[in-house]
Amino acid sequence: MPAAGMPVPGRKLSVIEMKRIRLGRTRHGGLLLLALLASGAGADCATFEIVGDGITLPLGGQTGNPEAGRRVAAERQRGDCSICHQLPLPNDHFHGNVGPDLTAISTRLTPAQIRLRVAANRQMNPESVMPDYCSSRGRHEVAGPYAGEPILTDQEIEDVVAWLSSLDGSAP
Amino acid sequence: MSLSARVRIPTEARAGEVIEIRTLVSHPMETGFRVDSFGRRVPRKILTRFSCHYDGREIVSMDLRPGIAANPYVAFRFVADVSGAIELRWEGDEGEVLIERSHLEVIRA
Amino acid sequence: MKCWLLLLLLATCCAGADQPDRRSGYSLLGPDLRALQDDDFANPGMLWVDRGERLWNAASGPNQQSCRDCHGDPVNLRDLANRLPRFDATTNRLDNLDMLIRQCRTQRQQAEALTHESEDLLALTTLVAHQSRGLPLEVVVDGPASTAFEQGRASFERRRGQLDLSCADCHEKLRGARLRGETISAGMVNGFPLYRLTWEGLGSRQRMIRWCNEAVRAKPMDPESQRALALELYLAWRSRGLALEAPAVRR
Amino acid sequence: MKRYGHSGLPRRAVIQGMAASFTLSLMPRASAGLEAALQARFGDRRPDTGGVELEVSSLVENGNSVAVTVRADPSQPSPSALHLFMPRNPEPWGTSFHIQPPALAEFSTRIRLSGSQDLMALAEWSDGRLGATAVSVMVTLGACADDLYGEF
Repeated sequence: MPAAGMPVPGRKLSVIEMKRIRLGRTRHGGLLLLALLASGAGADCATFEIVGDGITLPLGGQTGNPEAGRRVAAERQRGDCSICHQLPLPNDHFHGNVGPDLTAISTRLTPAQIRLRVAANRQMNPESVMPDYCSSRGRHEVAGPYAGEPILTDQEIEDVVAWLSSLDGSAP
Repeated sequence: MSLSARVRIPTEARAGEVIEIRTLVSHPMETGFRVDSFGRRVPRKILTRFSCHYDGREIVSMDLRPGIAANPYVAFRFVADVSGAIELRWEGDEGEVLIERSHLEVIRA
Repeated sequence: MKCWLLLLLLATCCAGADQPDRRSGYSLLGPDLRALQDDDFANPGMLWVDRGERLWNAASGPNQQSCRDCHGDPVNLRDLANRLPRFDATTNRLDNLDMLIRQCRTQRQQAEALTHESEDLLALTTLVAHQSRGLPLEVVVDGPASTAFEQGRASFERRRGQLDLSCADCHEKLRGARLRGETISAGMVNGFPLYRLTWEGLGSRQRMIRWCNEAVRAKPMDPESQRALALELYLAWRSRGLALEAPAVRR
Repeated sequence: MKRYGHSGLPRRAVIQGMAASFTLSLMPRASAGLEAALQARFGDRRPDTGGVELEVSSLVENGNSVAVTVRADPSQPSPSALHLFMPRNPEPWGTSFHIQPPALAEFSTRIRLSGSQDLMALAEWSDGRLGATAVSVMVTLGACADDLYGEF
């Protein structure tokens, strides 16, 4: 069940409608979105376009570095992905099982699909517990240091996408 | 929380009976390894020594280190051989001392 | 090792399976921590009960009054903590145990106020809550309390913080799943005030709410605001029927 | 007269130390920190296997408080001290428990573990002899976590 009365970005939009929406970093760029969703203002990562169920182009034109992505995924104050997902991060003994096992994610999803799920998962599935890592929109009561900031930067998301796209189940 | 102890000491025993003493004392046992939210190291503050005197003899002493959990729990056993005073003593690295006294009456058959 | 984990998981799944929605956090503990909670000597929360008893008998304020002077034995307050928070129609606001004790302290004893989450206040709340151990949680949520109750429910379901998660996201949708090695609880509050190993100390329901808010990177709630108390009321209602365990032990 | 439980500690998996021909060098995950801690307390003396038991849960839920019992083999003469080491903790020396008759060579306490590791208990006799045992412990949540968000 979704939380009642909770404004979630993209909640009322079908995937087809979402395809046409561009999320913008600037308030101007985000006007359409703001008008449609009546969500609060906030910083965002780079403009991106959802095509099908993926984001084809790298965020902000950044090139992802898989090794850096592995670090971002492991770091507790950044991605902290293993809190919810099984991942080839052998230094962490216990991995969560809240989200799907990602140890061979590249055999199931393309980089574009992975990018959408990391950057803006709730655009696809508003009820998911996995938050949008590239957006600070529609957030409530964010603690001071994090206010207006997306969870990860464009570069960090591209790094994580690059790393996840390399996982085919062969890593320890 | 201020230093205070819970102790469980029998007050009577038969001669030769094995007696257990259980103790729990309120103390943070701050390790000196932790870092606060400003990135500053929290200074070490621990209890360093626990001891038990029975009828004037120190029968047990224990070096407490940062690896002992907060609010230290210690239990041990001894053979009741004579009636006498029992004194439990905790000493901290800031010079604080906590003493709990009791008396054990040994009944000879 | 894998076998042990599996056994632990099985044990936690089977415990209280008759009531999957309202299961005390006790059911998620392993044998060592269950034994620690059950052991009235070694349970570290009992240190606060001891301290509470000393404070209960201590005279303070201009009239040198103690809690005992008015209430007698602490056990006379049995059947109180399990019914809190409650709506006070005369003041038109919710009170929880902390606030009742604080009010007693400043208004009746006219003594120095006890600060929120201070060791002295925790000692007294733990002592009083301990008297109700074994009694079912039972809060009134209808009548004049209904507005606050609905406010609490909305607060429980509202996503918040940078991580954009609601209480319900974790403690309803995901209860039983694992965050790293930790099984997500059903969010029951029948153990409070409780000794949490992560804190190496005692905490109230409001401390737990604050901790969860920090974890999702949300602003803290003022623990005495009606909003925070409304959430506490809703949490207590979710936990209705569960036996009070204070001081419980949790990870 | 009131009698109390043997140790008050719960029933739990008791793992005895490793079998014969125990040496430090064979200890898995023996660390430089442990070597230094042992050197500081015992100099060049090295333990034989056995003579001491270590009782601890093999799977620990939270490293902030872990019940342990250390006891000497009751069939041998009583040692003068029992020691406990946590090799992977920031400070490997956990505690030393000194015994005079009529105290028994046995104590229970609760310790911190910063992560999964092999705990080591030693008995020390007044003639200088040492006996040791090691027990492997898996820790779900380690002690000493600095970052709040890692503490779920």
